[in-house]
Amino acid sequence: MSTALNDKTTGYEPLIVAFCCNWCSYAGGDLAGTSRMSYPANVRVIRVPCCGRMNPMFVLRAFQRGADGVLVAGCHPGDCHYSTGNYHGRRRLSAFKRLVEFAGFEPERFEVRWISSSEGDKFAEEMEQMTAKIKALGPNRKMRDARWQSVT
Amino acid sequence: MATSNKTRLVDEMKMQSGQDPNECYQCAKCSAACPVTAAMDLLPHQVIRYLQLGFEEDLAKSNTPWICASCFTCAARCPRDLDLARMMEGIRLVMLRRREGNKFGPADLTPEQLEKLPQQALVSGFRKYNK
Amino acid sequence: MPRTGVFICHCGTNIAGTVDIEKAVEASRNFPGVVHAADYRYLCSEMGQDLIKKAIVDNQLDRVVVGTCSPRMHEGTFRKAAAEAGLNPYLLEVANIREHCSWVHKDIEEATPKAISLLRAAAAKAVLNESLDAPELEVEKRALVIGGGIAGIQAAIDIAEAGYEVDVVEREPSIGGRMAQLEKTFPTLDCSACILTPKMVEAAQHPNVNLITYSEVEEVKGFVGQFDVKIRQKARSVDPVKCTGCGICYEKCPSKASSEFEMGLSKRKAIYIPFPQAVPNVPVIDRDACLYFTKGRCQICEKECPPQAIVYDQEDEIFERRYGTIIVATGFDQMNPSQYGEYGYGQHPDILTGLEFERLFNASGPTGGKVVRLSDGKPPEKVVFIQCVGSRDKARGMNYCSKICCMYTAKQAILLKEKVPDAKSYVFYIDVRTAGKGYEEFQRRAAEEYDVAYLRGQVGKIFPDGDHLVVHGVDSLSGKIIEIKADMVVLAAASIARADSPELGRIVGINSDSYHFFNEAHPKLKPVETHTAGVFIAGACQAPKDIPDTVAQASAAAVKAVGLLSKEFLKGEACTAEVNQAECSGCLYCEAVCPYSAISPVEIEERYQGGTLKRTVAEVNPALCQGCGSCTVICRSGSINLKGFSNEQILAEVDAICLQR
Amino acid sequence: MRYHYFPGCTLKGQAKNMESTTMAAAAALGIELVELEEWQCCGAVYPLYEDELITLLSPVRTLAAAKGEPLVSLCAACHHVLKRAQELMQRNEEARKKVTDYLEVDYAGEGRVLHFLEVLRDDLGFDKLAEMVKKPLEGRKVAAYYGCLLLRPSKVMQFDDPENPTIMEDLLKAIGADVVKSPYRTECCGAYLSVTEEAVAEDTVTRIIDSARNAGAEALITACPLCRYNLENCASEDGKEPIKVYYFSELLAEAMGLQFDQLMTSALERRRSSDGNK
Repeated sequence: MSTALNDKTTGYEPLIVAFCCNWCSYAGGDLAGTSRMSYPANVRVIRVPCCGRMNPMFVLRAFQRGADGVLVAGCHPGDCHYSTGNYHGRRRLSAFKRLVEFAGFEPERFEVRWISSSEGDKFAEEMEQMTAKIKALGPNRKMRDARWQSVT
Repeated sequence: MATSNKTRLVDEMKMQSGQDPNECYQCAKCSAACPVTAAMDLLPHQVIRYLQLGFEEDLAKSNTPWICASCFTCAARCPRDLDLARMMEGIRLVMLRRREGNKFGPADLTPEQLEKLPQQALVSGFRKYNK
Repeated sequence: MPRTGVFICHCGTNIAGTVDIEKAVEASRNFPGVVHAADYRYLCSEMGQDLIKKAIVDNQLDRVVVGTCSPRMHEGTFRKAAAEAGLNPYLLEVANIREHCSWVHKDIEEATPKAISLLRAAAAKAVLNESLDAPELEVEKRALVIGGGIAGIQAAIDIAEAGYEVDVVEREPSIGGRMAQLEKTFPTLDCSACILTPKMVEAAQHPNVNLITYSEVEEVKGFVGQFDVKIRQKARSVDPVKCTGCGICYEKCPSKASSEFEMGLSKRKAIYIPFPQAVPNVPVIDRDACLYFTKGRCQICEKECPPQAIVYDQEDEIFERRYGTIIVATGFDQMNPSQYGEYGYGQHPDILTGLEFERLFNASGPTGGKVVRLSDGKPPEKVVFIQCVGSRDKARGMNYCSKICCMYTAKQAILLKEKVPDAKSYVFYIDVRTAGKGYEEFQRRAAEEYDVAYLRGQVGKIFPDGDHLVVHGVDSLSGKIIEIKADMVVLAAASIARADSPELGRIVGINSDSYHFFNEAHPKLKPVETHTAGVFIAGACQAPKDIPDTVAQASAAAVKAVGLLSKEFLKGEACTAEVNQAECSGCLYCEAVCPYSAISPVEIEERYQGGTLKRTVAEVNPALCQGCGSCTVICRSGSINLKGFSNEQILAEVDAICLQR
Repeated sequence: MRYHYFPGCTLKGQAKNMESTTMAAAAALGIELVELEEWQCCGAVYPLYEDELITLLSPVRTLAAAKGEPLVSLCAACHHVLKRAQELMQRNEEARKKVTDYLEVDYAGEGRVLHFLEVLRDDLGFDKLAEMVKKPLEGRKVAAYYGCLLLRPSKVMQFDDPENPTIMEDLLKAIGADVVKSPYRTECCGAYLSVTEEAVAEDTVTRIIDSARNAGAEALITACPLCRYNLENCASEDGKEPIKVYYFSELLAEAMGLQFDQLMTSALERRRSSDGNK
């Protein structure tokens, strides 16, 4: 159990899983680090080759396991390292977001952003904003699967 | 001569005008563009330089902010996207608010001027020089 | 369960300063499968790598997790170390606890649990890692250079000299680029044509260089070692084999158009070569200006051409070639300063840009080498140079410094004094930037020996007044308003990226910065590489640059290209997609989304109810697959997975990260 | 074409003839300008200091009174203040809330805020205007003087190209005058410095007038009462060929064939609506 995230005295700290494409957003995250910017530690990054690799299943799994927010970040449209991966990702994930909303889940918990490898500042800013937004929204209670916690 | 760049004048001017004098790199385009430099004791870019260096007392004595006619030419041509007209207004207001009384009022006008000047000039003048 | 070892790097205090290493090591011991955990001050050092290698052997580790800097930094280093210890390199995972953790968080109480969670995710993924092999790819032993300016010419000659074939694709009818437009070059004042023309000829005559002028790259497919490039050779309307370059055609041609080479300051014919030293010396018909193409009459050039080289019905030709590597050297443009209304560029013939003014010095230029006012043909007495027009301007122009203007302005002021001894130059500047060998001395010569007045300040407005241009500016050093009744004004307009560079970037697959200059892979250590393997950049398409820097960068790019061409095989991508053909339904949606045409249908035989059944399924060509993973998501039956980033691995990371909830 | 009309103080005082000539010309052009009821002075200068919200009350009240419908003014200063107050209301939510709460009005920056010149250019069209002209000002060499307030800051005013405007020249062309372009047409006249620093105004105005004269102009037009005052009173003119200064509307009315008597009558007619203001 993490003390920082669930400390009763400091109040609620959300967990945000960020899937970042290797070429732009993950590198943008690296630049945020190299430039010594800061953003909340609530964000945990998982590296994927491309946002076209993002199976909505990964997002659902994060929510089931108790993540309060999920962010997918890819290269700006037109700048995909694999030329078209982020177009596929954009289409798929925007349809997915509407489905999530349709199913009665807060769509704000899931966001897709375009962050290039030169946008360290934007990376930090997006992480900051996402954390603040989810903090205001409160814990993810709807999709979290309590059974999993008891198993582990 | 103050040399700290954290003076009250600069802080208040920055807060109110939303302009940061440190963004200026002293190309002096504002001075080149200003139509009323002839009567100024400091050129417009020098006012920004004084703000950068915190020469508050010298700024308080300068007539430049009072000569500025708010024609916005400096702001229109500034390569740093600074609005010097706002900074000048900031300095004027800080000074006026510190000062007892107004700098200029109806009593300072001749009857002839009062007769002839357009109302717009009177209102603008009182606005600029008074609290 | 595999045996995993976890190694955590202090990176001096870079990580250890905000992550409690001891705690992280202790926590790592409890991750599933971890049998060994250790830390070291600098894991990437030789000692650190030896520590990992020794631990792999001593503890019979078959999975390794390193908690260090970004995998984009040192993943290769550690994988190589693991391989040296006999482990398949892909069994090693990196947890990025520096860029994504210790450097972005200040509180040790926050960063430590986060680092542990990132390590736990990497360990969970590593358990599922498999041994992978990168396929070997053949290298096509030919290079493509896009752009035939000085950068492209230099790169092509260097590659050719190393013994490889190289094609140069140039959009204009002749190679030469911007340098061909210059009169003299700073700081030595050698004549630009005198030093450039021999290089142009050398490129043209080199047996390994193939110049493809008046042509553009339309499509690039494939990948490093095997780029398939589609090139459009625009119709010249002249047969280059028959043409002898005698020049009778453009002498006789009755139709005129504005000359691009002369920056629109003079006219050229409808059939033309851009400048006298053009290479190849083969004219082109500008079909928008040619009377035959616009009105259907004339044909004088055809009648006059001695070898009968005019071919009106020539068509654009598109051909495809394979290249092992590509160098992009497309150069720069000059900003049109007419948006700066206060300078009145475009409204007065005596207000010119730097490049336009340069043409006035040239003997074959619009004034035949006489420096005169374009309004009345008189030599100017007072010339005002304004620096930073559009440069260093975040409000209306470009935020960067264009780098070359301070120097070429000093050069032009010196040349002016030599051509028109009575002329007086004034330079309004913000800062004079003369970093470069011999540059400062050169600029000082302008000020000291050539009587150029340097005024520190800017110009507010130019007021045309009769024959003169009244320049209203300021000298901030004296605090005086300066008014100069000038005869000519020269604007040092910003150097900007080519307008179509984003489009070319998309075609070639490289990205650009917010100004549309192409991005290098690393601002310091990979200045000519791009993020696309096998594609290199050189010259002013990367950032404003002078000739020495451009030539140096071109040679650097050529070395990189030659290094690549000298290899028999390249290692391909190991993390490729894989089809479970037993489950594949053969819908081939994957084929449609694959950007590399790496997926194709294949027929397989299956035993079915005692007999055999033929069925179409998808197959991935691992040599072509680049591992983007788009196919894995589109697959309806979930039968494609991506090696190295499998569904199971990513889900294991998600689980591990969320475990703390 | 029907517009709300905000006159402003000066047009009821020193610049009466700008209003009367505009009203007469507008009527002839089929443009109806309906004066707002119980309007107040706009404040004459736009407050550049962000906490000077009190000076915004009057312009915002005026903007709200137009109910989102097009609002026209004639005086360059009034137009400047209204336009910039509108932009602040659109941009700064906090300021908007404070001001509208205090005024108890509902206003979020909506509605077109126009200078009468923009009505002529964008809604009527200078081509149409040219057709309606009855007495073209043939052979009259006129230069336009823009001053500052209509043009700058151009991002907010969106009136014309701030360094190279054409709207007044286009108007002059439409009414048949010979257009003279003077390089000083967008330079500041010194504004209210004529009240306190006459020497400065003399310098700026002399440059403007000399520049127009050298370019061959016999007359200048302006849209700002203060510019006109300065141009007429501050130049050092010893022995030089005099230059007449008009409001643009005076020449417009003249080109529409309206006689002086008619102008006076219409001015008198307008009188009643100005009673009780201020």
